[in-house]
Amino acid sequence: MNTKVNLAGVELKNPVMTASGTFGSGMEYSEFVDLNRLGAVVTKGVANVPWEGNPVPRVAETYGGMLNAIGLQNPGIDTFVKRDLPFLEKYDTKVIVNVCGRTLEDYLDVVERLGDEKVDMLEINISCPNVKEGGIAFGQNEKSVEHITKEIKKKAKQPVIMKLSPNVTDITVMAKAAEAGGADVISLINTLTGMKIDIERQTFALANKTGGMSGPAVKPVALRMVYQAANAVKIPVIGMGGISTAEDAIEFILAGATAVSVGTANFYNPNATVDIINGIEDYMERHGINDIKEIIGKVK
Amino acid sequence: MNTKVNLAGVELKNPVMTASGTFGSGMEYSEFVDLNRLGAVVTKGVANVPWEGNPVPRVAETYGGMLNAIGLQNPGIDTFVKRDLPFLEKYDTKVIVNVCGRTLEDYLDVVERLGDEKVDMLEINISCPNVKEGGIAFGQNEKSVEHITKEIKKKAKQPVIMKLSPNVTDITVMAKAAEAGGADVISLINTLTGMKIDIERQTFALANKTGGMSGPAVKPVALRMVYQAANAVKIPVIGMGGISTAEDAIEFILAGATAVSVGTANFYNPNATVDIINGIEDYMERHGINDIKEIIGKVK
Amino acid sequence: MSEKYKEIAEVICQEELSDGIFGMWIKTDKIATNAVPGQFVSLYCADGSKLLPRPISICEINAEKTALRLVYRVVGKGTKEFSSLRSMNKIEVLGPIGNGYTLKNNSAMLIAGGIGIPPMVELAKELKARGVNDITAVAGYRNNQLFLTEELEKYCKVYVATEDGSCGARGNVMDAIREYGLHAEVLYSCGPKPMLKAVSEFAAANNIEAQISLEERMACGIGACLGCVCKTKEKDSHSQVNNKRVCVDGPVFDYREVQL
Amino acid sequence: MSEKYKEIAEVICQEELSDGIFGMWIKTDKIATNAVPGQFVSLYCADGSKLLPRPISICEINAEKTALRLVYRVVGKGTKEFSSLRSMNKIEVLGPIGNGYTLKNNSAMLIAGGIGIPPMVELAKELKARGVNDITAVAGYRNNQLFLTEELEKYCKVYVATEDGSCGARGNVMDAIREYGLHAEVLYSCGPKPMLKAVSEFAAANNIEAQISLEERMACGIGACLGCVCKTKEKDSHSQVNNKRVCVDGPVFDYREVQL
Repeated sequence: MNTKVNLAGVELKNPVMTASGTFGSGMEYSEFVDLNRLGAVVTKGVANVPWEGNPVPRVAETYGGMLNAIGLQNPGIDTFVKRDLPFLEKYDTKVIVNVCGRTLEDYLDVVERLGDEKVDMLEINISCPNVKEGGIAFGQNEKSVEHITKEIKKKAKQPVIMKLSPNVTDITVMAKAAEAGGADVISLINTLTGMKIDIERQTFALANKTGGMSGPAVKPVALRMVYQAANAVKIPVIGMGGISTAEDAIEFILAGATAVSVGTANFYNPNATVDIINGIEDYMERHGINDIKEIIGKVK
Repeated sequence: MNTKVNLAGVELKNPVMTASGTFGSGMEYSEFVDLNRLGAVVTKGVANVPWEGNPVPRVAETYGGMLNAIGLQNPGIDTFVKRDLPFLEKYDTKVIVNVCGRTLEDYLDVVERLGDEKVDMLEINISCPNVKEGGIAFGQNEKSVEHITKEIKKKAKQPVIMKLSPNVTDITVMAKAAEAGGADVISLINTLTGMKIDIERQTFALANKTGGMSGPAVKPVALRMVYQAANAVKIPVIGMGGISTAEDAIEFILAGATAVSVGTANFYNPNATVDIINGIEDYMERHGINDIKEIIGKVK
Repeated sequence: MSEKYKEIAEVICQEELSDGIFGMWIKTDKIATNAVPGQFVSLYCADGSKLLPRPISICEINAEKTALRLVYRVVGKGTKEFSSLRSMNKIEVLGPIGNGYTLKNNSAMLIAGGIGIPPMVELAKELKARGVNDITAVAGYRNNQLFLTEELEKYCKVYVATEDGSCGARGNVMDAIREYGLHAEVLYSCGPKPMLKAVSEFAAANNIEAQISLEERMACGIGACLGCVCKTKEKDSHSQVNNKRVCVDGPVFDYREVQL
Repeated sequence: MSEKYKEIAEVICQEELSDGIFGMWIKTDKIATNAVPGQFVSLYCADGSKLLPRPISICEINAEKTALRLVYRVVGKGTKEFSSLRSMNKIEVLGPIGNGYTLKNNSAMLIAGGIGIPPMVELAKELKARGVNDITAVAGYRNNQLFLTEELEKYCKVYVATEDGSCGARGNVMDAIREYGLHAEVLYSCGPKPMLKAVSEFAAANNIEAQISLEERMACGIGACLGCVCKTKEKDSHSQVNNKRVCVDGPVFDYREVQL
């Protein structure tokens, strides 16, 4: 049985990776999961300098999902390169570094800094809804998506994944803009902007007022957008949004995703990634699928 | 305790109404719910002529929610006026007729036809994701929202509610466009476009491929948009999207909704509307709120 | 159409009848006393991630004890949850829903496949109670994992078809009808769409009556959402188009009314 | 920081200790044998609509029987679900989580309010087992609905404060400390933020040690999501900013480390 997939020349042993921001750099999860099993680890977003993130409360549960407004707290690229990359190097998995920034220059700074590091791909976060500058502001306008992609591609030594926001009228416009800018791969969806109010205290549940919604609740929206995007561009698509089970992952693959990311599910099932890899193999066996590539985008 | 709210001069005995398309014209639910308790009944969308709707399967369950692609099946305005309006007239509740169409002329046809009927308000559905023409096509572009609102306002004898789509980059742009067009009230959110795939049969769960997602799963997105819209316009906002309990309804009211609609919850709790009305009264009592208007938009 | 009630029922007992097929007796308040053969109930999941009611057909009615027997196949997380219920557990139920079969005095053939078999038990029981003597049941299964044949045999002659030929006639219910040369004046049927199509063609060819029970994905189960429509040959007076609602206009239709 | 295990535990028994406060003994595999006072566990809901684990503090540890006593207040749908569990029911648990208190040989004052009281029981027990003789506990409640005072009294002298004055000192734990003139060399504290602030000020004024246990909304409970951070006075070496993670860097901090 062949579960290998190819993303812009990078071969993953299977299509299951982690979603940025839900898995740290893998250290905390290595107590529960054999990282060698994963197709790739996508790290939490890293910026050129340390970021403090938002005030607490930063997370809130919602029906079948959750909201977060971490605000991209991260230790900065220097610590990341010294501490997190050497940790990940020990494992037989691909390393994808998620890059965030407040300005284009911030992003380019990190991209250049990672050029000579043992990093397989870069994922550019232009879709975080929880920061005032950067993030989603870059990801909701097609000209800006194309521009930032182009500039990053000029500097990047590794293949570039552009991570798109679902908070747009037409996801295909953004997908095509990333492709036009030279993106090697696109990944979607980042979180949907949501809100929760504490009616007893009559205040927002999150200090940031709004947060990014994730978890099984968002899956139908994510699947629809992945389907639309995969049918709009020629570059590979990484699908994510509420994937908790192998069945969920297979839905995304059938819809056109070459690989999938597991995010919020890690929070309530630390073994979710490996459970999903095992489940995909079971499904392939049960359906007589020899190569997972046979079913990528099979449902049209 | 005063639970009355005012929508463009129409006084509702309480802020709880039904969401279009989830309650028929009230007949089926009158077996379970005393319609006299409701602030208003919002009818299923009606067009100038009967519509067949989409092929089956038309509905699918999702995690904490559901997808539908009914495709606005309706018996047309003639039957509606002869059968449904006389039924609703028997009850001491406000009647809001949801209007759908494939072209602007279709909408105007229905609006004119209802001018002399006992109808308290009109809700214009420019946000249905499940029809090829009309529906969402009108609701995702601000110029079109403003234009259709203006044209309808020219003909309408009752106050006009414009029902907005959440499938947009910036809901405040659409809210302001409806206000600029002369809308008396806006209501949101209609459903989020979603998809489900049956992995065993490797096909879409819905015949229409995509459907509108609703239910508790969407509530955080709906609440965020209602908050944003209520803070962007001066006209009243009717909030909806996943409201299943009094707590949910109060969240929307605190976020700025003058009234709320209960939709998908009716499907799994036929008594949901009355449960919510009772729960709002309990909350007001517990918090010493004499007039519900005190808490509309209280959380900022 | 009878009045519908939403109740918290109590599970009396539950057993697995065959591979993945469960039978559960529940004690209702008013639902059982109002139910007729061919109607169904909506069962609600306790788990909050699964919101929509599951339509489950009524297999037997004990009006005296206000109890219903529900027989269903475990096909997903909802029915899986139901199958874990034990005596004394509670479950939310709405019903009875739909029109049910119209019982005739003529000779009857009950044709059902798979999870369409359960409603035939109460139907056979009530036909017999009505004095219909010539009742035949034809039940189609996948394999030798039969269920409810003993119950049916109390009220009528039962013929079995299995896809793998392990019991009765090899093939489907139509193969059994041909093989055993079965006839009747009225057909009552429930099962997968291809079977209902074949039953309809058989009825048309023999110019006899056939009542067929349809299945469709539902949301509300009470006629409001228009999720579960079927195509009708004539314009329907309620919908004003060629659609009827399976939940409340059906689930039982004269085969001549609908387009399968 | 000890190793964490995710297990399916079995409920041994459960009782309501006072209004809305429940105590549940669970049988774990490895969690109980690895736990220390001040640590907590994550409990997972069976209901699929509530996904995130609930952090629940450990009230008592029975290493021999690999059992844990968890005491919690019903504040929402998740804890409501836990409170319905009965003997033999199963529950998913991850733990033990966090650092726990650092036990000292000096005289100890355990200062806790409301649902901060449970961890003090195991702490008092282990301090006493360690040979610390001078242990005092000050427990603050809303009203005369006390809980766990008897358990605490097994290991130390207990003073009570109630907001409504119905038992012990009227007011909060600080009022009780003043009223009864209490002193110690080390303070161990758990409770609401204003209380922890007062305890910190008391420690600073008296130039004594204070270990305070913080609470914050969490998602993963294992240090990955960065949901539950607290502000630190110095730059933290892990985060490279002035944030520490309550779940794994805490929940117990030296009061001088953090900004409340």
